Amino acid sequence: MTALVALFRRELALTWGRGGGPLLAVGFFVAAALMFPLAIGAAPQRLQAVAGGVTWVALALASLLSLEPLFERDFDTGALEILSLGPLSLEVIAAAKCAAQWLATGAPLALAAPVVAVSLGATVATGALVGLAATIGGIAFAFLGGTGAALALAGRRGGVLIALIVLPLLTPPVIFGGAAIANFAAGLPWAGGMILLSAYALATVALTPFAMAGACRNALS
Amino acid sequence: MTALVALFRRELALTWGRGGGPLLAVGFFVAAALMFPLAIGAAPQRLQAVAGGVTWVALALASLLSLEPLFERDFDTGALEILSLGPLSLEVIAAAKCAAQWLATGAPLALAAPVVAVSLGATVATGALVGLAATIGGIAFAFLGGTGAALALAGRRGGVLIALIVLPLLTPPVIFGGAAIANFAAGLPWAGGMILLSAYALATVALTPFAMAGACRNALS
Amino acid sequence: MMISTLANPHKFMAFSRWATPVLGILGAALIGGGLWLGLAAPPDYQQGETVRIMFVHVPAAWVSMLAYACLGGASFVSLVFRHALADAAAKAVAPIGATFTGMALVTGSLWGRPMWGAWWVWGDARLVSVLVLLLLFLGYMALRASIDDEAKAARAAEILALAGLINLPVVKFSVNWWNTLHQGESIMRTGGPTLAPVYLTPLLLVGAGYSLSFGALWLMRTRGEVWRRRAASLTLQAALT
Amino acid sequence: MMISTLANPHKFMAFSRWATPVLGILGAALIGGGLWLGLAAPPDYQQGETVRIMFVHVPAAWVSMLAYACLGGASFVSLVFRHALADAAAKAVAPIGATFTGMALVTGSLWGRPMWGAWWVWGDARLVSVLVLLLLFLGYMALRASIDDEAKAARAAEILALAGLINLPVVKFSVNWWNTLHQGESIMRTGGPTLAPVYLTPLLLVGAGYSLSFGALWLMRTRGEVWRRRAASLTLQAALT
Repeated sequence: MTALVALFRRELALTWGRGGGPLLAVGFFVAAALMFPLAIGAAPQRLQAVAGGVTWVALALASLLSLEPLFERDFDTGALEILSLGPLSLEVIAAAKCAAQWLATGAPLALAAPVVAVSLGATVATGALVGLAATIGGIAFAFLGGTGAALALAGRRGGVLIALIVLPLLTPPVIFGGAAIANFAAGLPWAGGMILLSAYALATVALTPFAMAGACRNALS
Repeated sequence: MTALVALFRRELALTWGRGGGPLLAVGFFVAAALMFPLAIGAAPQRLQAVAGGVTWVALALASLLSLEPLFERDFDTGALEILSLGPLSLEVIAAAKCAAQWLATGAPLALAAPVVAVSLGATVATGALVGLAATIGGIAFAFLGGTGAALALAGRRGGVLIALIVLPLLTPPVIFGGAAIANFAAGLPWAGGMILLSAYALATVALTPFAMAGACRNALS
Repeated sequence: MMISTLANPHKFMAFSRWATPVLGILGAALIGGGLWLGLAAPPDYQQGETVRIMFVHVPAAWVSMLAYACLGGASFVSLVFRHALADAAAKAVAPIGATFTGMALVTGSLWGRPMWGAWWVWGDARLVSVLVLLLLFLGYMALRASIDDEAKAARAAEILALAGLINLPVVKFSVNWWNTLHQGESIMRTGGPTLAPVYLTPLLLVGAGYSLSFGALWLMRTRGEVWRRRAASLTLQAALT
Repeated sequence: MMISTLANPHKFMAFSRWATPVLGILGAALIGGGLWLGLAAPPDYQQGETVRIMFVHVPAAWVSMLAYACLGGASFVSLVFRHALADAAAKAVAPIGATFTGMALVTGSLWGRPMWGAWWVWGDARLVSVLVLLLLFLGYMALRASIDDEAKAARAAEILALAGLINLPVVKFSVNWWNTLHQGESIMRTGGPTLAPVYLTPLLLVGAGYSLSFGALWLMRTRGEVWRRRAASLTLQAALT
């Protein structure tokens, strides 16, 4: 247990403190979201209709792309090999890494998401729901994205490869979260999407550590 | 001159042939564009209003993120150092690299762009203009993105860092291209945006090679 | 029994040598017969002549699902039993599946144009599912292409294929659910068991023909992969001795 | 002369030692006086009490531009003359600039809420320009933070700052142009030379005060950076001998 706590704190410190930390992910998120009004035009009614959805997609992309160094950093320094020889199984290590990533990057993104959504024209209540969806969906993004990052370890093609292999898998959470946000904004029942999103996030937490551990073993072999 | 031709062919072969080539960029582009209807909802009138803009932003992101290995690959293998000792100046080398990137990745993206725009609900004529804007804007994306990739060389934080430092610089081309597309779709005069986009693309070709060469020298030092 | 026999590469090569052309010829005959019947069928009272595109579209969508199931199955066998032939089969099936998926998308778009007045309608859950399937195939191929070490590429791609296979029912469910949310936005269902026999017969014939052709293509590409690997290991042996 | 004197680190440290508090106190006094005048001014006939937010918003936007100009200038000096102090100054100014930019955005948003009925209006070209400026600052800081080797980080960040400086007028032009395209979408221009003197005087006073405070903060942070580097080189020397 102490080993797990120590590992979690190490991961948190690495993700939070090194090389800009959450600044990169949040900056990319804001910059990507800014591009939409610039490309679409400033007409409020047009932006308002897509505010929640655009925020949600930009959030998924920012979460995915900031995952690139999650395993790569430790793989390059040999720390991953050392960790794999320690008392914790690779499944637990991978889960701890994703959880730390969620806390260090997902949480700041979830805080930034309502601001971005409201600036694009969503109501404050919708913005709050976007924040909630970002918090829950961030778990799915972190664990599925972590799987992509672990699989791409041996490939060295960086973030685009991770995004390409993970985005199709992200279809369900993007739909569930997007539907909850869109329905809430339209005054329709939205709890269904949120429950499905939560269920999906829990399923990724339960299943993806095995895939990540397998991918790490493969890269280390 | 023969050195330049040889270099250009080498870059083209590397960008086109290795590790999936343009498949990665086009796949990411399609996957990112797919996320929007899933998050926003399938209502045709809502999608149609933002089809051109969403395609344009997804295109800019796909161009930027696929630039990650442009200098990194050669830097890691030491080829960049060898090239810098050769007959060509680093400015020319950087420009050749970006031009090859444009041909090997920008052109397939420009071919895919009209398909994506039309599938999102743009008219076929608007789709054709999106393709034209993608071809011209691709130059600006490749050269400015190349600058970001060269600057990020020493940083090793990958695609998100490149995207974060380049996206604010991309504001003008995103606006010019987006305005041309939106105005064309609305039946307004659109040539102005296209001319400004072309002028901006030419300016990046003229100026960014110096920045890229400086960044490469810095990383190599 | 069949599987354990085929698991032996020599027996597989002997079997596939005659099975490939037989499946190919049978498949082509079924497709030809089915299309002939389909072209002879009367135009639909609603869809007119356009209904005929269905005979190439729907079977392609079926086979694309079948191909992903085969990819997932072969990957599972390769992952659990560490069988080289299964990996060769998984590698071989991905581009075929992507091609059938692309065909389903293009023909679906051609069919949608006169029916919906648009090349693509997001309200059609099946088309959207097929598009996600194409991206799953592309991701598999991209991951495989980006890893130079063949053994590592195989293992990573297997894990991805299995993750995709587990995810696929959830994708189908979520796209359908998403679609019902936006009900009433021009959803046009492709036929089903209620289809008139005059359309159902050619559809099933072409579907069977596509499946057999898919089998033939798969065997052919797997054979090619086995040959390629043998040649590579022979070159390596020659270089070492 | 001033610049060449300040280029000497020892003279800079001697100068900044007394200049920092002087600038800081003067700036605080000017801000205090300007805000006092601003609060005493009558409410605007159109904007009501909200007009007072302008006294903190507009100067912050001015200083954010000033800060980026300083960043670009210091980077240019550092790049061309390879001057370590200029690099320290560039590194020091970025977070200050980002803070002023963030302040301009937050106050602009607070000001826009009662005026436009929305927290943010894309139709306001100035706000959008300031947002791009914030991203330029963030990109500079992120690039600098992500490179471990200090000399390389300095050089790369300088090139980026210069590229941003060259690009900034084009950004301003493009955002203005974009804005005129979407004319008539609730554009509310902040004052200008036509502003009544009762508002202009406090605005200019606060602007001058912000600029002086910015100077004080900049000197302070540059001093800190110089101290940090001295300490690092002393540690290195001690370790080597």
